[in-house]
Amino acid sequence: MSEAMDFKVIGTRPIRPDGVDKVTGRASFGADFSLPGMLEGAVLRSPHAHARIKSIKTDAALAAPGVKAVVTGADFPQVAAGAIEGGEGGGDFADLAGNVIARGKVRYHGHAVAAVAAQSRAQALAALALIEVEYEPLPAVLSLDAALAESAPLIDEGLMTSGLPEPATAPSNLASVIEMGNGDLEAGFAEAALIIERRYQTPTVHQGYIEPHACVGRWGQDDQAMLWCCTQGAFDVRSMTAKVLGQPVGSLKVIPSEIGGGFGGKTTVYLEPLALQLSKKSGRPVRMVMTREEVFRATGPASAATIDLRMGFSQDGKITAAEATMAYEAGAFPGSPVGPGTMCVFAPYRIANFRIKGMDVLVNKPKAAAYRAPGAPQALFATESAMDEAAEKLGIDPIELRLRNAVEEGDSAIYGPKFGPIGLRACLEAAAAHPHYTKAKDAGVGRGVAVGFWFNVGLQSSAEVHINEDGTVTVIEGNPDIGGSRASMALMAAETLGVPYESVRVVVADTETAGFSNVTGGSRVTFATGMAVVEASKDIIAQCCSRAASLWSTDEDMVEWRDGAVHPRPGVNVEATPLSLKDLAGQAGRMGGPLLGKASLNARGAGPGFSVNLCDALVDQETGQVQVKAFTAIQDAGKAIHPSYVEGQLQGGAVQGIGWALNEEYVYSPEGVMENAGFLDYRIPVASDLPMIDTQIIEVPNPGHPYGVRGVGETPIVAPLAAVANAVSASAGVRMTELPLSPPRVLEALDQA
Amino acid sequence: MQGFAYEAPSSLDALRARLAAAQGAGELTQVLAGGTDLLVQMKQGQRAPGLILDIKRVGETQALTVDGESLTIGASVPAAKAKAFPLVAEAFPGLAHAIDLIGSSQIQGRASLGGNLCNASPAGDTIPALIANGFEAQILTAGGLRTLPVEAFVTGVGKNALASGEVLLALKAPVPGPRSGDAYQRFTPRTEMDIAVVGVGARLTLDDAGVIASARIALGAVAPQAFLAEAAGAALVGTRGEPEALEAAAAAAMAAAKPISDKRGSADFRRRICGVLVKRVVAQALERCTTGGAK
Amino acid sequence: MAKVHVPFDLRHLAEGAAVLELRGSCYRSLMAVLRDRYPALEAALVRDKAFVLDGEILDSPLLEAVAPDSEIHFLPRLGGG
Amino acid sequence: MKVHVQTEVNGEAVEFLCDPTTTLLEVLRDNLGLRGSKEGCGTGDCGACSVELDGALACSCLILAAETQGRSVATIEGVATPEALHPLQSHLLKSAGLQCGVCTPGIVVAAKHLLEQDPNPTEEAVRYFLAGNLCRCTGYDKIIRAVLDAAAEMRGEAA
Repeated sequence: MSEAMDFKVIGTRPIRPDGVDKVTGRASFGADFSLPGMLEGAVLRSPHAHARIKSIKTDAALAAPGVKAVVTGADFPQVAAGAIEGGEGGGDFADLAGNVIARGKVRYHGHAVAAVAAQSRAQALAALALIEVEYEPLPAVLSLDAALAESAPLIDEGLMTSGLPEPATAPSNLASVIEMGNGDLEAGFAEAALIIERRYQTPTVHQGYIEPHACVGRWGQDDQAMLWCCTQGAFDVRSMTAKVLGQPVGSLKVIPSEIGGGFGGKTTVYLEPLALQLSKKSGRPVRMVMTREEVFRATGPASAATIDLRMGFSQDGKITAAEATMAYEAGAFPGSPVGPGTMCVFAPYRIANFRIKGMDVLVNKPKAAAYRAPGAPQALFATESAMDEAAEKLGIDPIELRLRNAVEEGDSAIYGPKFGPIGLRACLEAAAAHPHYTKAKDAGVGRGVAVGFWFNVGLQSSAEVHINEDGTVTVIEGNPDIGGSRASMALMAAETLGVPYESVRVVVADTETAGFSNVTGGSRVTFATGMAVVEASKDIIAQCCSRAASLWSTDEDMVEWRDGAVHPRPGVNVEATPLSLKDLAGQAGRMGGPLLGKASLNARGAGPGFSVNLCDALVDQETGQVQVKAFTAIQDAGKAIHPSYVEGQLQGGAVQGIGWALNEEYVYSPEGVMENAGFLDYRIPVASDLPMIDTQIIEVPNPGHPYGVRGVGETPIVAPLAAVANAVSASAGVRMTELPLSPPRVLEALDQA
Repeated sequence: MQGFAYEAPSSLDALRARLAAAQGAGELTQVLAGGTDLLVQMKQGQRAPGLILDIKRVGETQALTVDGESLTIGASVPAAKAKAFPLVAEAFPGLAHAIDLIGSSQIQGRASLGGNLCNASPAGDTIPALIANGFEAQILTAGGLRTLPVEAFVTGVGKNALASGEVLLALKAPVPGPRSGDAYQRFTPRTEMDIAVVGVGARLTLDDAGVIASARIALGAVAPQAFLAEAAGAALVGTRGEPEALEAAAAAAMAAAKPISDKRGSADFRRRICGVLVKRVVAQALERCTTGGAK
Repeated sequence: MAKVHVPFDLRHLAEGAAVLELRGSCYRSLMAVLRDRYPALEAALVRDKAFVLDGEILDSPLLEAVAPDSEIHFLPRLGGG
Repeated sequence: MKVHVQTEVNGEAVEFLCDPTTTLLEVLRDNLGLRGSKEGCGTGDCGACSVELDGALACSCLILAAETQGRSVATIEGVATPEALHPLQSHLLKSAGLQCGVCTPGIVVAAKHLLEQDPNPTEEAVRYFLAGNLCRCTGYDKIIRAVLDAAAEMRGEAA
């Protein structure tokens, strides 16, 4: 594609197709669906962080008023190990099944042990209290150090570390090790005029979507099942649920509701298999909705991480060597995002000599789920904090220091492949010139800079474009609209077909109606599903050209598509007035049938996304309280299809990152019980905590997409952790290396300063 | 929520009668005003009453009046209404601010000062402000009425001085005279939607020479219940609020504080923040003595 | 001969080699050669890693042609939130 | 024992039978089919279930349905007219003040209440008033702008 492309509708800011439904309360979310005769389900959860289940007695519960079915782990098949593919990022079907409902052992406080379906939720809850579970409590492993200690209690007695040079000889809580490296590390450090060596730590945090998980399941006597649920990927719910229940994929229809936030946390299943199993047993539809407390105790979270970093710099600020040892908490089952973390940790920079080791570690906490750029925020919090400290010590402007090391097109990423066109330099230059950066700081305020990076993925997508008889357009796709993607799809279809945006409607369809598509995640929808929509629109154009050519008794190569109509090519001698989409749609029935365009693909050419964030923060020297005074997010979007929703991604990611940096964390009791499982004490940012979040969209087109799109959804959460920490460190006059930067922690640091 | 019966008597007599009957029948009765604490506690199974008595339809609990000398705030008057009442905003800006810190705008539409007080959370935002301002609790008893100073009304974590069959009816305080000002500040990690890690209320009155004649300092979230830190007040009387006086008041408050360590902050952190807030709150109240406060 | 970069943490399965020069005109023939020489490596790559051909991460490599001068990397599988 | 409640929702008389333990939110969603009010937490911490009860802003998850006897309830479903959206709704759309949209009904109800009290709030006033309406998608920026623009339009100024 060429940068000179002039767009008709792409880059404008129309109202999203689903907008009115969502501002009037008409939109139907996960908990808003019901079926005749529907039962209400509830889950019995483990009161222990780690225990053996000796026995479960359900008779009393089954006999309780209104109760129609009870299920335990014994009602589910044993699932064979096998990698889960497609956007979820790590994980194994057997572990997934074990997380959905415990068998033999509970691995975290809140782990599902049994589920009940009754005529009312009150009856279901009452019945839970009648289920007798005999536990043999085991010591809980709640930190990376405890998990990796000699003779640590084993969370999975059969777990052998993978990725070791020599096969592991004994089980441990270390699920896997990943290593990368290049060059001569010690020679690199020997060259260094300055070495920064520190340990950086980030806490367990939750995605914090406002809509709790919810679903309605209905199982038929013919073993055909239906699931209505809020998810980032109906097809993934279908494959995971089918696997957990041991059913053929084709017997399960998944209807995605509108989704009230996900951020990666709704790319797996929790309630869905339980609801269907309860429906199968009771012969009735079953609705299950989590409470907020259940969401905190049993879903998400994002991995806590400890990163030991060592970076060497020459006097003029070139990175001479870098080493990182990264341990991520996987939760109770293997599969933290430490893999992507190891690839991200030094990704923004040219480094000849480096060594990276990543460790996936089991602890007695909920199984980590994907959270926006999984693994990257923890990794770049470490690197960007060290870069900031180096800039300070070398007396080099922090943006200049990054420019001296920044990767650009043609450089090999530390994880191997060469970068195509990327926007890191453009973002850094924009930041240096930004009024936020050039204006003087207020008294006491610290200013922080940080770089963010995420790969962005492609994966599989399908789309259909239907041309209605009056020339209006219906786009059918399979990706739940989590942040305005219907608008981007409509814009790309309208641009390609040359029709008005308003004439395009976009339908997010169920698994029996739409072609297969992987999750709404990995920043892939506007890129990959958008590509499918463009391809399907081109399919329509080809059909239009061929029909017009026949109509004009000429060859297809004698005609061309221009401004939403078929024209004879310039100089082609045919008596013909151009035929618009409307003209051809009106006569479609008489020209071989309806105009229906299709595309299904596994998108190639995803373009990496870089960002730069600026943060001004003020520390109250007496209380340690931090106030974010100004924040600017600059990011390369490739091409912003709907700029307002791109800005929205930058702003939302920035604020989630600010929360991660300042106050969000799981607080655990010594027994492994989360003590702040609610929005009152798990402190996500509220409106009054924040300034406006300034944004600047950089557009370095991605050649891998017909309109130059890169994903934008994930990169925004990567840089804020270090941007905030660097600003706080500057304001406090002491280097902060452990998140969150809560008042007690900052005050403690001020004391030591 | 565990099952219960719901009744909403519409007069003082009906309320008194229903309470007596419930007491006789040994029904576990729970009075409901705004319900913003109560419903959460019932949902979480911390309270399981057999009878809910909604007092919002009893006129006396909705009173919001000034009779020359004193201000009366009915026990079920919602926070939003109380903080907007002109006299509260003008003569009790500290209390108004404390009320404004109760939960969200939505919570303030329902939550009452009476409920906040009866819930007796150590961190309840209005309680230190009520104590500092010398509010007394008017209590409906089987026989009639009795009154208690607010500092005596709260007796422990979630505990109050109401005997079985008694109900908090209203809160009453003298309208402050000239050269008087109050203030309340709390410390929380977030700006809103948070529970006080420490809360400090103050009411100061100056003599015509500008010397502090009386000072009431109340502390929240640093002991099982909010309390009047008499020594802290005493450290200010006779001074003009000079830095040394503020330091002395802060030191006295920190000495009186008996905080615990929990998920919201360690004991040491709380004690330290308590000292910081006392200085800030006294300075603010002092300023109001001269610039505003009582009309 | 295509250049196959062996992931750092799997080099022990290729006698420590960092780069292998392999003859093969497509993904399948390349992996077949690999399977003959280093079966454990081939298995690990197929199970755990994404295939990267000349800088492009390919989620579905099975039908890919490989040029004589192609550079091939294997990365941890990526997902996303 | 069920309670028989007669009340008014969005100007219409309604009656229902409910258990005393039932919350207004449950009645709105399950008995009356008004599912625009969402449950994000059930403890009054997120604001997604915001309604007005006799003109007072409240979380319907913390109101017993029985308390609404003889009162009047206003929900998100009553905000727009058949002809037009409320200016808050159109400005939220215009400025992309929603992403997933699940917090939006609560935001609209709360912001409408604010603008009826204070037609010309400062940015800070809007931020503090809406502090009880959690949004995890937008970072609040575009929501705050939408409220300020709607206020301007409602005052007859060019937004």
